[in-house]
Amino acid sequence: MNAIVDAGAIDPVAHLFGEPVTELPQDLYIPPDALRVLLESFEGPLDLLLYLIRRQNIDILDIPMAAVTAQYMQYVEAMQASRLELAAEYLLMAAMLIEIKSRLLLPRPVSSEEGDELDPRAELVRRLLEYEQIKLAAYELDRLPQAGRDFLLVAVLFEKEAVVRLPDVGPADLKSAWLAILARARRQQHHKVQLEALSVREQMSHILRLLAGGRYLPFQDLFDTTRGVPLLVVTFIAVLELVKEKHILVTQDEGYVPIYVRLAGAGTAREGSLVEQAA
Amino acid sequence: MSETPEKLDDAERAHLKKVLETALLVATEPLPVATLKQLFTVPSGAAVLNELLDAIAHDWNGRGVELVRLASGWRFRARLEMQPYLERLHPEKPPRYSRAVMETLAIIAYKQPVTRGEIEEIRGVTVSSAIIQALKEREWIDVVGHKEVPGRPELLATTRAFLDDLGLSGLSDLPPLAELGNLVLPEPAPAAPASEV
Amino acid sequence: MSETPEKLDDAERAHLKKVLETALLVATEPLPVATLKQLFTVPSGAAVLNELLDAIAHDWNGRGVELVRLASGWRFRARLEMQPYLERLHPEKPPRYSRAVMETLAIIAYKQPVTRGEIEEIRGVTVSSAIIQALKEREWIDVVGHKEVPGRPELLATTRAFLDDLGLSGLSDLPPLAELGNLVLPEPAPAAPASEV
Repeated sequence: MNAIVDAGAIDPVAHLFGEPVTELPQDLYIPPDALRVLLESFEGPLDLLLYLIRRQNIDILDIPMAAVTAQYMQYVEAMQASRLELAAEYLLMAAMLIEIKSRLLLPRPVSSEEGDELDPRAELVRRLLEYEQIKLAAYELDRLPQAGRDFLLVAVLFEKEAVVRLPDVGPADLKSAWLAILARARRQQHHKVQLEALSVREQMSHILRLLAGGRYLPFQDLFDTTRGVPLLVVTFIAVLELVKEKHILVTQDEGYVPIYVRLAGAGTAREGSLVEQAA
Repeated sequence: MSETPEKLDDAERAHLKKVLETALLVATEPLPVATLKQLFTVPSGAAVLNELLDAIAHDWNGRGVELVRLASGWRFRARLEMQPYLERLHPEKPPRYSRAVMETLAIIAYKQPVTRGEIEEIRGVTVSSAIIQALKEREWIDVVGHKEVPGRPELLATTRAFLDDLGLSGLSDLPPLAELGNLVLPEPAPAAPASEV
Repeated sequence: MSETPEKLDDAERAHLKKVLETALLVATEPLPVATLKQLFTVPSGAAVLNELLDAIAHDWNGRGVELVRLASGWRFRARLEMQPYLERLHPEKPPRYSRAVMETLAIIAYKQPVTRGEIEEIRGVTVSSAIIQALKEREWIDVVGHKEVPGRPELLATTRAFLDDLGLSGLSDLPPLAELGNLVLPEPAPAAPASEV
């Protein structure tokens, strides 16, 4: 009973498990060799007792205590000879059987208020029946198909790693990042973090992109006239800002000829690392 | 509940079934309808999905794999009759639990929640820690609380994984307990103080 | 090599295909033909099995799962197009950019066009090349020119893809800095000089 997993070997006694024991021969005699095997296969004193009762075709509700107790003791003695460590629980049952038997011999006490007589065997009968019920249930459970033992589960591959997930960023994340910078900047007073109109900065980047690659552009090409006056104003401010920061050069050869705009470094020593014109 | 199956045209049905089938084939555990709903951005009602799942299950009739509805959801599994073939690829015998384990499991399954002491009372023997441990490791039982008696023993119950692994959709699917018999006293007194199941 | 495909009748073919399909659906790794042979007590040649496997693969055309032949054997796997659906079932926690990346991105967004030196000046710590590289690879920033100062450093700005990915129609949709200015208190702890992605 200590083994979690059965070896799988099917010996005749294993057939006891869950099958009607009454099919076994009616005789009480069990050869000593068989007894050892038998004891190994019992799950405990209730199991053994149940076996004895069923084997002798005794009505469980009418157990002849003397006969059963005598037989039970025979088994316990045999067990003590071979597997003493198993015997304690069996001895307890033997004591219980003898107690029941002795109580049956005594005059019956009136035990309950209503005056009902309690048969000392009642509790034993209840336990035997309950155990037998569980024994059968265990057998039925074991017969149910089990995942892994009796059927396999489908396991189709899903290659999740095929796509690398990139972090999600939202405007709120930028905001909190900026707040962190600002908080640090306040602590380090020498940093002056200026607040400027964003749209000017956007146009500054836009203009630099238009001029990327060292192109000369007519001044008016910097302006998108389809998106309203505010954008024109912002673009103009952006041009002034870029000139001030020396990012671009604005040139006009003489009055009333087109004004051209180019990157400040363009036309001099330009490396090839300038980005290409992007749309 | 927002849609009726009739509303789906054939192409939509085919698409939903394809996605559902794929999700169930790659799933490593049973998927409840509530989870399957998340496959789609356009929400489908549970009734629609269940109808589609039944249809998928039907599509797999006669094949080596079946779609079954378990305690924790739907899952594909190989049919029992395929096992003899599949075992040839995996010859190592999967463990068969001993009677002691199965009786302990049966008591937990049918009498839950139950303490180890109560199991021992029914079985009439001490229940080894190894048995309880083995069942816990299999994730078939777990501790659902403690009984408010001295020692506060663990209250044991079976898990959804237990039902799933045995192909059951609920505890009510367990094989019914055999009749306990009429617990009348042997001879004269009819009222037994026996506890009923 | 003992049989040719012609020898199999329809029922035999169907049976072999059913067993093969089932074995492949429950397998957790690719199965080579040599292994699949073991499914059957009556030996089938590799040519027969490969032909049957090709037929099974063909049966799965148009479904969410495909049977593919890999170096180590045959295996079923979900088609790539199913990925968006399947990922909804297992929403992974999306990775997050480090604070260094986010601050760098914020500075580029709000102060563009800006050089790396200017970013460092605002953040008070060096900005690693890896951060700039990561943002460039994401195509959220690019170089819009070079500042005409010694070294001609790159001028960095955000891209249209950045606006699109953040759901903004323009930079003016960013939370306005003027309002943010009043929300912050100086940080108590000194800034960590971390500069990794």
